[in-house]
Amino acid sequence: MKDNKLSNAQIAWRAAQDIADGAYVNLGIGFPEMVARFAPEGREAIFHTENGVLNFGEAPAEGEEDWDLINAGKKAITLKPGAAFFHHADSFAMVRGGHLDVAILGAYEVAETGDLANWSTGRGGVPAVGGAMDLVHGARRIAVVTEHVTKDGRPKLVERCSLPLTGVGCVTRVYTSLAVIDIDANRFVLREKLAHISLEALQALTGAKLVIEGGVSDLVVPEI
Amino acid sequence: MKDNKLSNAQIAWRAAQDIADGAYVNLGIGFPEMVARFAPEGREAIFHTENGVLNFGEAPAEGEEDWDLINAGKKAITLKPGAAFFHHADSFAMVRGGHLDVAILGAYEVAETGDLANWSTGRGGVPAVGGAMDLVHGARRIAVVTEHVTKDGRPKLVERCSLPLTGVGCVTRVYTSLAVIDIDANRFVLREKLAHISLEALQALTGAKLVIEGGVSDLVVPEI
Amino acid sequence: MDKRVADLEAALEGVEDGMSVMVGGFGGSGAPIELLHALIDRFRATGSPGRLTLINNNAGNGRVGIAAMIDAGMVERIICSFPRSADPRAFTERYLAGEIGLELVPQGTLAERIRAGGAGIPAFYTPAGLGTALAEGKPTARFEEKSYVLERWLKADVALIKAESADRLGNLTYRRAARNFSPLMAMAAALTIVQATRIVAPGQIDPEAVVTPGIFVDRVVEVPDPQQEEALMRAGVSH
Amino acid sequence: MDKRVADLEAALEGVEDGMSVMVGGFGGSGAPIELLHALIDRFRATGSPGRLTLINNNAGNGRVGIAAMIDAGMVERIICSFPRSADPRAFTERYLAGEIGLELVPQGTLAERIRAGGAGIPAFYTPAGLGTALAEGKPTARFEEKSYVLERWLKADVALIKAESADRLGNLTYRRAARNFSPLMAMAAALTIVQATRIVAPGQIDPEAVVTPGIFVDRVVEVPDPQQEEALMRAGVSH
Repeated sequence: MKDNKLSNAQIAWRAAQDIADGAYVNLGIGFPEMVARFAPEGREAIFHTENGVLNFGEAPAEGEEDWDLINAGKKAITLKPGAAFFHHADSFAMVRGGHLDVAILGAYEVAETGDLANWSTGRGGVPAVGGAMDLVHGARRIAVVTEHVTKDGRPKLVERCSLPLTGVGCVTRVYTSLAVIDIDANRFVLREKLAHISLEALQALTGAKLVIEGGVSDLVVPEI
Repeated sequence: MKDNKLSNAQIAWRAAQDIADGAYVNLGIGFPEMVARFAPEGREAIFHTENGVLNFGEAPAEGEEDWDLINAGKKAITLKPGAAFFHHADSFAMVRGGHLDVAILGAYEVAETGDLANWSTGRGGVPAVGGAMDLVHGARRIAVVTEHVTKDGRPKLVERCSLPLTGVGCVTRVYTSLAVIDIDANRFVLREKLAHISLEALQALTGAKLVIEGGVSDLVVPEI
Repeated sequence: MDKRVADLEAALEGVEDGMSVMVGGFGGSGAPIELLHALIDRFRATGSPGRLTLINNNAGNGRVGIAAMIDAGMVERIICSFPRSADPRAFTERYLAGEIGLELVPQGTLAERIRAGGAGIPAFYTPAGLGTALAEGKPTARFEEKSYVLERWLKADVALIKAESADRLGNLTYRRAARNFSPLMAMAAALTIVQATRIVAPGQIDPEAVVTPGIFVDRVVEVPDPQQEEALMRAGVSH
Repeated sequence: MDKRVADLEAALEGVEDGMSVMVGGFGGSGAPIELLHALIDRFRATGSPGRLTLINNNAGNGRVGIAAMIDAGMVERIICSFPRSADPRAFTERYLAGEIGLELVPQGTLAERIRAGGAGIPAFYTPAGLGTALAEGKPTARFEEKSYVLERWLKADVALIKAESADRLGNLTYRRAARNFSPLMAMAAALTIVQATRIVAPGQIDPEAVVTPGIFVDRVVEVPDPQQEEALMRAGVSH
């Protein structure tokens, strides 16, 4: 464990442990895509990508890419047996219609109300939203994987988001580099934290009150 | 010509003469289905049926039916080369989205306003609507094929429909057993009539004023 | 992940009194006769499931399938576009006696309402039915000088679907015009139960040719040589 | 009925200044590069078509395809969900300079608005965007205790589509994930122009496997061995 916090891969590993056998899963562009690598032994998840593929697998070897076979992040993928192609309206019917079991997304900020901000830094530049605003209202469970604080040390878990919202009251679990936190009745409920961090230290890095309810477990992940 | 009026087949023949080469056409259940038999030489129309087939052909020989290959009237059909199957939402996207060139439907009553009544006799019994209410708002041109009067001699072309409406202001041409009539600016404009019927006699069999505009041609059809 | 079940009884587990049941098919094409008849057999043996709301384009024909369910007294209400058929006795008699409810919906609106249910679209505007008895009491709105009727999504507790090929992940193809409402209903039901003429290994269905991706399917039971409603009708079969 | 045309120029006839143009593809997969480049060539030679509104999921990448159209100065406005890419210079520079308009639409809403345009649904409700800047000013309504945003259909004057197989009637299949928005755009444009990797005889495409039925297609031009945007990008090609 570097810098006394989880790496992105370790956060992704932890999130993967909560994916049930047979789940249909959408992973956000970038770091959330790593979750697919850590599906627990004996469980089969089926991954969905917005651009019209169900049941894709690992990236192909370099030089073996088929650029008509990509994911929402425009990265080359491969197919597993039993894959299916479909157009964008059908793909978002899956999303909006509540057919995905879980979507695991990145975040700029998450509020204790479950609000998510992950599409605009609000600083000008070119805005881009992609499928995030559909996903947050579609999947049965919306989880976030994220650093616990920003690069300059400010909390990413806050009382109210300061950045433009992606969705209101949608996130129910956050996997951070320090803890696993549920969002329940507009509160951050701490479920797991790294053993070496005190509650007080964790609270100091969090922009809203951490509620303890029924005990806090150690957040334990393998070296990856 | 029996009884000095056109047979259903002859009405269908006349309607078929107005179908352009390359037209996409939906034919109502029952007598309108006969239109498909009379496509003029050298013109290729493509027929659509609501239950998810484009480019179907004639009925198969008896005993050769495949009951998974039927039209909206539940009659067995065959496929032409270049046919396509699709589900009901896509089928009515074709209808509602304005992709059909013409729909040719039956009628209980047609009003000079273009209103059509063809789904309910209003007399109790079991009502049934099928795809008619979608078709009247979808196809670029809605034509009606019908007897000029009911079996008991009452006009089917009227000022205002007395039966429950299928659609408001949708019909633009009516092919009857006696005449061809356009509906334009809430008027019945007579275009063709059987030569042996006087204008006065035709008007007497019609429940709204017949307007003459630019001349009336003889309605001429082959013996079929 | 394996959505295959051993037999029709296992496939139909959890279909209970008072449920809404979408039934694939347009007339006899695509009607899942074996699933329907197994449900009738259960009703006759146990008295359940009864008081069902059926959603189908039609309301049965002859003495098999949906008509046989009506005859058996399992059906409280039907949502359909066209309750007439070659032999509509089962529905007609009960309807005229006031013993069965009917919600008549224009066919394209029925299809779109079911798709909307599956696609998470709670309501949409359509021109169909405007100014007619079937749109009475429904909100309307004008867009670009044309009026439209607001229609609501339609979902169901269960969908009973007949497919041609299926794999254990629930990917489906259909046979010819037997496709009709089935791919939409598979999306719109909480529990989608499929009888497939053949079950193949994953990968045996070309990913380009999958019509219903497995995400919409809960259970698959193999029924080789399925019965065809129209053929049963013509043979005078009663169930 | 024969929708085949001889070459790209004939295919693109009637694409004029100020039109709205839907362009199939998601990133490089499905991008109709040859149609786009032929349009750029015409613009360079004749100064037309300019002032275009492009509708695509993205806003171009590198110096080819949509990015090259922007570079050429043909594009007035883009409607898309994700105008970022590996090399978004063409769009970004013009956007930050205020020289190109942007309507940002959530991806599922973009897809559904295009489908609605093709399906004759003038407006529908979706949860996407609720309570965010992208739904500001849009009507909302509550259904079963949940709020939704009203979104309008999206149509276009022209759709430019890349297909895998086509026949003279316009029936289409696509290649793998290159399908994406193309079947929807084919429905929603007044003039749908297709470049197909191969044109086959009617009947050669299995009626069960047709993805876009010919009714949605106006013209088909054969472009064997089409270029792939991602590959061009990586090779550093500029058009």
